[in-house]
Parts: sequence; structure tokens; C-alpha cells
Amino acid sequence: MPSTSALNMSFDASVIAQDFPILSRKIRDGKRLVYLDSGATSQKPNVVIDAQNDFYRLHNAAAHRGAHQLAEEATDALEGARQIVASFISAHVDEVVFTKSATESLNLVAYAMGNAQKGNRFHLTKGDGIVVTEMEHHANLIPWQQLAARTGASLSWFEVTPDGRLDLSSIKSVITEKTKVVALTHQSNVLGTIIPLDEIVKRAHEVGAVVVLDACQSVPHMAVDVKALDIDFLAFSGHKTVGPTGIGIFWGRRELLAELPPFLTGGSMIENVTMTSATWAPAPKKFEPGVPSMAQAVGLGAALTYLAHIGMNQIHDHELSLTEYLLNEFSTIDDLKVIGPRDLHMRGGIVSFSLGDIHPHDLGQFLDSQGIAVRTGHHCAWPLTRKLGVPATTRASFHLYNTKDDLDSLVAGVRGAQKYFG
Amino acid sequence: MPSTSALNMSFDASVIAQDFPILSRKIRDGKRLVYLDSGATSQKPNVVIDAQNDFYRLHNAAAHRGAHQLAEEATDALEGARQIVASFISAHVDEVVFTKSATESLNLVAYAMGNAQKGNRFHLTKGDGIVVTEMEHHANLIPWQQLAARTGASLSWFEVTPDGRLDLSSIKSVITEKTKVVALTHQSNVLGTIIPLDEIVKRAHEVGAVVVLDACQSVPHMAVDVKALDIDFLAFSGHKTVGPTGIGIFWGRRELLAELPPFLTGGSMIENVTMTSATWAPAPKKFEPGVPSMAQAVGLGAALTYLAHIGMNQIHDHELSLTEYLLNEFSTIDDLKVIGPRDLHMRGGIVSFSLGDIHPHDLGQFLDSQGIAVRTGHHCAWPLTRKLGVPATTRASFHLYNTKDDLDSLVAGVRGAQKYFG
Amino acid sequence: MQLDNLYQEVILDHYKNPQHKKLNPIFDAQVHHINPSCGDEITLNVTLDAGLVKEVSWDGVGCSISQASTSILTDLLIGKSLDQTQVISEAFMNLMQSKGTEIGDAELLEDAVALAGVSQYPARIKCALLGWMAFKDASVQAIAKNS
Amino acid sequence: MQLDNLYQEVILDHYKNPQHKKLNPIFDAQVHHINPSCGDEITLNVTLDAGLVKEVSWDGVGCSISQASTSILTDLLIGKSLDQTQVISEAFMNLMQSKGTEIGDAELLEDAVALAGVSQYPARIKCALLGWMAFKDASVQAIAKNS
Ligand SMILES: Cc1ncc(COP(=O)(O)O)c(C=O)c1O
Ligand SMILES: Cc1ncc(COP(=O)(O)O)c(C=O)c1O
Repeated sequence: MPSTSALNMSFDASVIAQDFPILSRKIRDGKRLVYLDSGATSQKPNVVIDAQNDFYRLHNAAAHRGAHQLAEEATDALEGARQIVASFISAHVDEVVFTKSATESLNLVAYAMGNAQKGNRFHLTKGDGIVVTEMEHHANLIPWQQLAARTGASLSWFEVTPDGRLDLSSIKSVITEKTKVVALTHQSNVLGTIIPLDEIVKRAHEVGAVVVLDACQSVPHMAVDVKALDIDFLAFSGHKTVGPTGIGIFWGRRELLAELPPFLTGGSMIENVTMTSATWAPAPKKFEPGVPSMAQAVGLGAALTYLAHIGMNQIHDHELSLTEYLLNEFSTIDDLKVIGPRDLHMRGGIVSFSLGDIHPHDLGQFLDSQGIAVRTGHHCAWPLTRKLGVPATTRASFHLYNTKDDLDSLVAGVRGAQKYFG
Repeated sequence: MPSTSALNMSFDASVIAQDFPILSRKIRDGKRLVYLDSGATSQKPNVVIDAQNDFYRLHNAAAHRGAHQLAEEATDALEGARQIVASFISAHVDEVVFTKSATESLNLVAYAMGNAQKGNRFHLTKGDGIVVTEMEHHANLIPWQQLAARTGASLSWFEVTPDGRLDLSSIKSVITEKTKVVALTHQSNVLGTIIPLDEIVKRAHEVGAVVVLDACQSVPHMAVDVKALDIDFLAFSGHKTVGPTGIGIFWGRRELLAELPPFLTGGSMIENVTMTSATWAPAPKKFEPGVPSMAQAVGLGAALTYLAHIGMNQIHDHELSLTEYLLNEFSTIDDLKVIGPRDLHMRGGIVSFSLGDIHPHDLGQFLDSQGIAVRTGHHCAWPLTRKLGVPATTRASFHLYNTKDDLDSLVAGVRGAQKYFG
Repeated sequence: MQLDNLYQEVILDHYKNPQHKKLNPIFDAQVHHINPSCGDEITLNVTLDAGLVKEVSWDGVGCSISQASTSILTDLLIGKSLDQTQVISEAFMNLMQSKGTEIGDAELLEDAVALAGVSQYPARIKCALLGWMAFKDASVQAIAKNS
Repeated sequence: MQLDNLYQEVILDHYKNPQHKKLNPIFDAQVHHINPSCGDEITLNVTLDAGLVKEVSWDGVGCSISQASTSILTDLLIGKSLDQTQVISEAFMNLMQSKGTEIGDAELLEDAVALAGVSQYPARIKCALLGWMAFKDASVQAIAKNS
């Protein structure tokens, strides 16, 4: 069911905001909630909350595990959601795997590669290379460190320039004939930088490496077409995509999923089981042991349907215009330094900044006292913030429900903090 | 908030059933829903659905990741739920790890042991032994098969007697000085058998092995006290415990969690991160990378609070009296053979059976046409059903909301099926 | 009763008197298929002769739907050309996916149209297809062997 | 404004003029602590003398709360006996866990009672404790070294 706002042809964030019940909450002494922390997690529209309720109240049963009517309905609900996800990213339905989070999705592909035996194309060994970047979230860095340690493969990375872009100048020596996997973020969760993916994919495929894309910060905010991007694996989280907590997506090319060994094992992912051995069902089941997270899948389906109705291009344009507006306003504030590229063509709706000597924690606390929610710290990308010499930053991140009013509040809040701590 | 039924001193399943909205649904041509598939997944009371809604509508933010008010509230909600889980199983709060499912919990401990390096007490190698039983669910069998294959450890198991009990006659030769892990189910999801845990724990600890208990079918139905059981690790699922889908619990003794290496890696489970290495936060954080499944944790907290109000002993007594009633009724039906122990002291509210030549799929389909939901098949315990010579069975499984009426419907349904296929 | 759509007389007849349910020890190809969701199993033997299906024999355990469907398959496909079996198999698969919107071409599918009701019970479609998937697999192997 | 509970004058003073924030190269024990949730870091040196805390010096980056708390700590603990530092440290930790229900014993905690407001902001408690955890760790190491 599309919301009323979703049916409007013109994009009006203040109307959209009405679909999100939490946005009418009051914070600290009755302040209006100004939620600028969607990079951490997004808020949920009523359609998502309602879809889950409907599932629990009417259709709950173990999907794929019973011949009774509720089990059939639960199966339809789960598989319907899978179809929605597939359409949303232009994938085949049997390429879409439900996980609990992007973190699990990225661990899945790293551990599954670690499970590959000799002869399997994903088998890694000493001499093989894994490539990441210096701007990865810990979720797309540590699993690869661990895989490298387990297999003896080497880990190398693209560096980040002082203005927060990936340095591709030495791409040929970073991605070499030995490289088997290139794992990288589509958009930095700290800087908002959108990376030059085409060039990297081209080079990776030239040497026969697969590309794993951490799309946590892109899928929720722009149209992402896995076929057009020509990538091999992709991960994103439901909770950042106006969907429920506890659900993530792992996508892989059909022919690669067929060869990738399983990760978690258990019920419903099997073909045959004896006391000493087991064989696997085809993907996506191979990667989904146990009773599925059905209510969350249904909620994510409702979320993506909602976003698609509004239009991912409209959402992206809206967020870019907010970014432009904020960067302009920020340029008028003394001592405020934006961290990350200024060029709007290479960034999304995330603005990290420092404010003179005021520590991000103190600034965040002051903003909170005004009802404004931002994130402070290293944003789970510690090697990046260290490299940039700002171990902690303050981050404002947007979503479709944010308005210019929200940004005006932020700007006023920043000026207020300067006075308070000045 | 306790439901009205929960405040009643006397246990009345038909009143409790009113707390579960789905139970007033109509199935196939207006039949009353008789839900006897709680062994696969349980239904959800309003308090659980409402608790999640409240979270999304009022408190949603990334827990442990922000200094703003919503983040504080989300953190309190998550940690409050952890405290409820800890109390429910008599554990310390920092011993409770949120996962997505029992399947993930069991994979967690198996993979984490696989990550243990030489010198770590969980390090396994050729010559070490892993012990399971023939009545394991695939979720507590295949992860151990895989761990054995990865480490070179050997896998052995307790056999099952023809009447569906564990055969402990050769316990000393099954659990030996080489055994490092004994992983087994508390109650069989096929037979309802409750296993003689004490004797096994005693023997395991005698040889220095740890005991991993799959409590999927016990925690939802009886009081489970991890300290009194003297076990080392435990897993159960939220969705079988009248809680949400997409959440599970992994519990481990404090001193063991301190030594167990992490499994999934990513944000918020770290102490320090550089491009090439990472160190870990203390448990439970070490095992919980990524934005937590907050709404599901809150829902599980509400579920356990609801069950605790009603009383786990009352629930267990109720289910046993249903079991007794059904076993008596079934003994009057020609050709009906119950699979599993008849002794009520060693079983819970699960009754698997065969019905002459009528295939379980056909019986299940007939029952469904009468509004009765049961499960048919091997119930993800294929080695067990094969061993017992019944590759597929029909299973009726109960929960606190089932009534004698439900069982009378089942008995009438079974007789109807005999006539229909006769 | 809606259930009668599923359990048509023809199906129960085939279930009680399954055709060609006795493995012929001579065959071009033998396959063993399993339905992982319920544990049903089937062994199916195929013998070809000059592009025709000369013989199909089978054994296995399973529900009335899987047993009847396999029995009907043998009646239907034995003696047909490989091309014809493919046309029939595809028509049958389509019927199974039709969610109750099709009744099936009785000329082509004969007794198999009695299985149309299965398409309304998604969890049972795999039962109806067990023998058909086995036949598909076995015939490919038999062709490979004969060529 | 409620925020003034958190940012009391005393705290902002210590933040702007942190005490003993210059590492003395001579020490019995040196520790380096990190707050993994925000990236704040501290290095802290301790020197003991006959059961007394002779010197505490430190350096680090962090928010006003962590800087002020460490600065207050040095003023408070230097010159005290190890037994006294333990009593004071425990009182301070309890105050931080009090969720705004306690105001703290001003005799014992002196300037540190100004941090009482932190206990209402759970995410900031770790900031206030950073220096205290470092001191605890360093004093244990210094005792070990001296014995
Ligand atoms: C005994 C037992 N173990 C493990 C599981 C797996 O639980 P889940 O599917 O919730 O991960 C189940 C239920 O399916 C079970 O009954
Ligand atoms: C770029 C990026 N990758 C990965 C993650 C991890 O996502 P999750 O915590 O939902 O697993 C996040 C968000 O925290 C992120 O921003």
C-alpha cells in the first residue's frame, strides 16, 4: 500500500515525514526531533510497521516447512519479499539471500570463500591477494583481515587522499594478477564520497578478481542496478533502508552463488543429510539455514516498495540538494571544516565536519539538547578517521524525510554550540 | 505490561489464546485455526507485537552508537531486553549474546572454536573428538560435521533406541578423554524426548569437555536454569518462544566467553582497529558486530516477560497434561503409532506419529482442510527419522495457548483422514 | 470439499495401484531423486529405443501425489518419442505453476490433468514433480549413453 | 538548561586549563587507554612513593568530559595513599552509575562532584571514566613494579 505522500508526483519531504511516526516525537524538554543520523539507521514509515504487524497477526508460520495454509501464506510472504528486493536492485530472484545485516552478508562471503576447497574458484591461498580501501567500515575490513589470516592471502588497499577520495593513481599495482577479491564501499559512511566504481570493476575483472560491494550507504539513497554496475556480490542493510532491524541482503551473481560454498549450516539449506555428511540445496536456500526472518523480510519488502513508489532518483536528488544547501550554510561558519569532497558529483547525503576546538562529543551533546540527533566518533571506520587526522568527527546524514528546516536547525545548533563552549 | 490472562492465578489456555490475535483467524472455508505446529514456530501475543511497534514509533536509533536521546533510549531498550533474557535463564547479563536464530548461535560456537589458535582451550585438532547425538536437528549436527572437517577432529554420537531415547549404555566410550565438545539437544523436536542431561554433563566435565545445549525445544516450554544444569553454552530461538522472528540467543559461561574467539566481525565488537589488525571488546559485544537487532530484542524481552508472568512451570504442566490426553486418545485409534517415549517423565509437548499407510503429507493436507496445522516430513532431523525407519512423520506440537478442544479437533481429523483415504 | 480438487479419484486410483512400480534391472539410465523437504525418495529407470521411450520403471516411497504423479507419467510417456515427452513434460510443469488458473490440456496430458489441483497447494508441487524431474534427468543420461 | 547540569563551570574550567597534562618522562608505570566507541585516547604516567601517589601526569585527546575528569583526578589523587585513592575511585564510579539520583560526597570527591550530571547521559559515562580506568590500571602496574 503506497502512502499518500508516495502518490504525490512532486517530492515534498515534509509530507513524507508524516509517514514516519517517530518524527513527530519531542526530545529533551519538548524540542522537535531533528533526526540527522540516518547513516547509522533510518526511521520507519507506518507501512513497514504495519506490514510486520499483519504478518504476525494473520500469516505467521514457518515458511517452506509445512503443508498447512499458514505455512503457505508465510512462504508466499517471504518469497514475495525476495522478489521485491530482486526488482529493487535489478537482480534475479534466486540471487537474493536474506541475512540479518550487511555485517552478516559481508562475513558470509568472506567465510564462504574461506570454506572453498582447492579447485573451487574461491579458494584462497598464500600468494593470492585481497584488496580493500582505507575508507571501509569495519564490517568490510575486519572480515577480510580475518580471511587473509586464515588463508595466508595478503591484504592490500587503496589509500585515501587528504580531500577524502580514493587514490586510484596506482590501481595497477594495487589490483594485480594475484588479486582474487576486491571488497569496497560504494559510498563512504564517513565522508559521503561515492567511489569511482567503474574503473575499479574494470581492472578487477581484467585480472579475474570478483568485486564485493558494500552498498549500505548507496542502496538506501539512490538507484542501484547490480547488472549495470557489473559487480559480483553486494551487501546492504534493511534498517538503513527504512526497513526493520534484523534483516540484511546478500546478493551474488547466479553462477557465482552456485560455486560459493555455504556459510551457516543447518535446516532447510540441505539436499541430503547423514550423520557424517551433508549436501546443499541450490542458492538462495543454500545460504539460508533455519526458520527465516519472515516478518523482517516482509517489512523490508514494504520498505523497498515504499521507496520505489517515491522514486530512488527523486530521493537522491532531494538528498543532494540538501547536501548542497548544508555545504553552503556551513561555509559561512568560522572554524567549521567539512571533511570529504566538496564536489557534489562524487558525494551523497552525508556531511562530516569538525568545529574548531570543540570536541565532536561535546558538539553532539549540545545539538542533542536542541533535539538534533547527529553521530559523533570514528563511525566504525577508525583507520580512515586516523588517516585523515581527525580521530572523531561530527556527522550529519540525511534521508528522504529530512527538510531544509532540519538543516536550518542544525546550523543554528552549531552556532549555538560555538557560543556555549566559546 | 502483563496481559489480563497473565494476571490470572489459574491457568486457562482458552483465555491465554485470546492474547494471540492469529488464533482467531479462520482457515480454509471458515474453519477455526487449530495451530499445532509450535515446534516449528510459535504464535505471538499482542504484547510482543506492541513492544516492537513502540520501539519503531518512539525509540528507534542505533544502540551504542550515539550520544543523542534516541540512541540512549535504544541502548536502554536493548540492554533491558538482555537483562530480561539473563534473568529468564538464570545467567549473568554479560553472558547473553543476541544472534539472529538458534541456527546462528550454534554456528557461532562451532565457527568460533574453529577460529581458536593453538594454546586456546577451544583449539581443535586431529585426535580431538566432537560428540553429538542421533536425534539432533540439522542445526546442531551439520555445523559440527563442518568443524570436524575443518579441524581434523573426529565426530561421534550417541545412538537412539527404537523407542526414541538416547542410548547412554556406552557413555564412557562415546565421551572419552579426547572429547572436547559435546553438543546435544535438550528435547528432541521430533520425538519430544527430554534427554538425561545430568549424566552426560557429568561425564563431559569429567573429561574436560564443554557441553553445548540446543535448548530450542526446552526454553520455550519449561524453566531452564543454565547454572543448575551446569552446562557451558546454550542456544535457543526467539520465534519459538512467542517472540519475534529474526532473533536468537547464544549463552556461554562468562569465563568461556572471555576465551572464545569472535565469529562475525565488524563494527562495535572491537577495541582497536588498524588497516591490518583488530582487537576485540569484551563479551557480549565481541560477538555482536553491527547495528543490533533492537526491535527483535525488545520483542523477545516482552515475550519472556509474558511467559514468566504466566509461569514456566504452569506452562510445562499444561503441555504435559495435553500430551497425556492426546496419547490416551491416540491409543484408541487403529493403525496410529506414536513415535517416541510413552513415559511422560521424559517428554515434552510434541507428539510424532504414523497412521497406517497414509503418508504424512496426505494426512497433513487433510488436517489442513479441517483448519488443523501440523508438520509433516523429517523435521530437519533426517538421520533420526531414517534410523527409526520412518523417513517422514506427522507431528503435533503444543504451546501454552493450545486447549483440549484443539486436541479433540486433531483426533477427529485423524479419524476423518482414515475415512477419506481408507 | 475443496480438498477433492486435490485428491481426485484418478489420483487415489493410481496411488493404490501404481503403474510400472517395479524396477526393471535392465536400463539405459538409473537415477535416484530425493525431496529434501519431506524425505520422499524415488529410483527411476529409463530405457530408450531409436528415439522412443521404450520403458520407464520405478520404485520409491512418498505421498499419494508423488506416487500417483509418477504412475501417471509412466502410462503417459512410455512409447512416446523424446520430442513428445519434452512437450508433455513442459505442459505438465506449466500446469503445476498455474496456481489453479489452468485445467490442463486433456488431449496432451490425459490422466495428468487430474493433478491440476496440486497447483493450488504450493508445498505439494514438489511432490507432483518428483517423478518428472527424475525422468528428465534419467532421459538426458540415457540419451548421452546411447549417443 | 538541563545541559548545564552536564557542563558545569568547574568542568569547562578544567577542560580549558587541564592540570598535570604534560607527561613526566620519569614514571613507575605508563598506560595507554582508548575509548573504542569514540576514538578518544589517553596516556597516563604514575609514580608511587612509600604507598603514596607521588605523581600523575598525562596527555591525550578527548572531549571536555574526559579531559576535565582526568584533570580533576590528578588534583584529587596526587599525594593520597593508595588506600585512599581506591576509596575515592570507587565513590566516583558509583556516582557515575547513579543515573542522576546522587549528588556525590563533596568532602571525598571535591571537584569531581561536578561530574555528577554525567550519570544522566549513559553514552558519556565512558568519557568520564577514561582517565580513572587508566589510573586504576597504571597504579596496579606501579605497585607490581615496586614490590
Ligand atoms: C531442536 C532444534 N534445534 C535447532 C532449531 C533451529 O532453530 P532456528 O530455525 O530458529 O534457527 C530448531 C527449530 O527449527 C529445533 O527444533
Ligand atoms: C558502509 C557501511 N558498511 C557496513 C555497515 C554495517 O551495517 P550493519 O551494522 O547494518 O550490519 C554500515 C553501517 O553500520 C555502513 O555504513
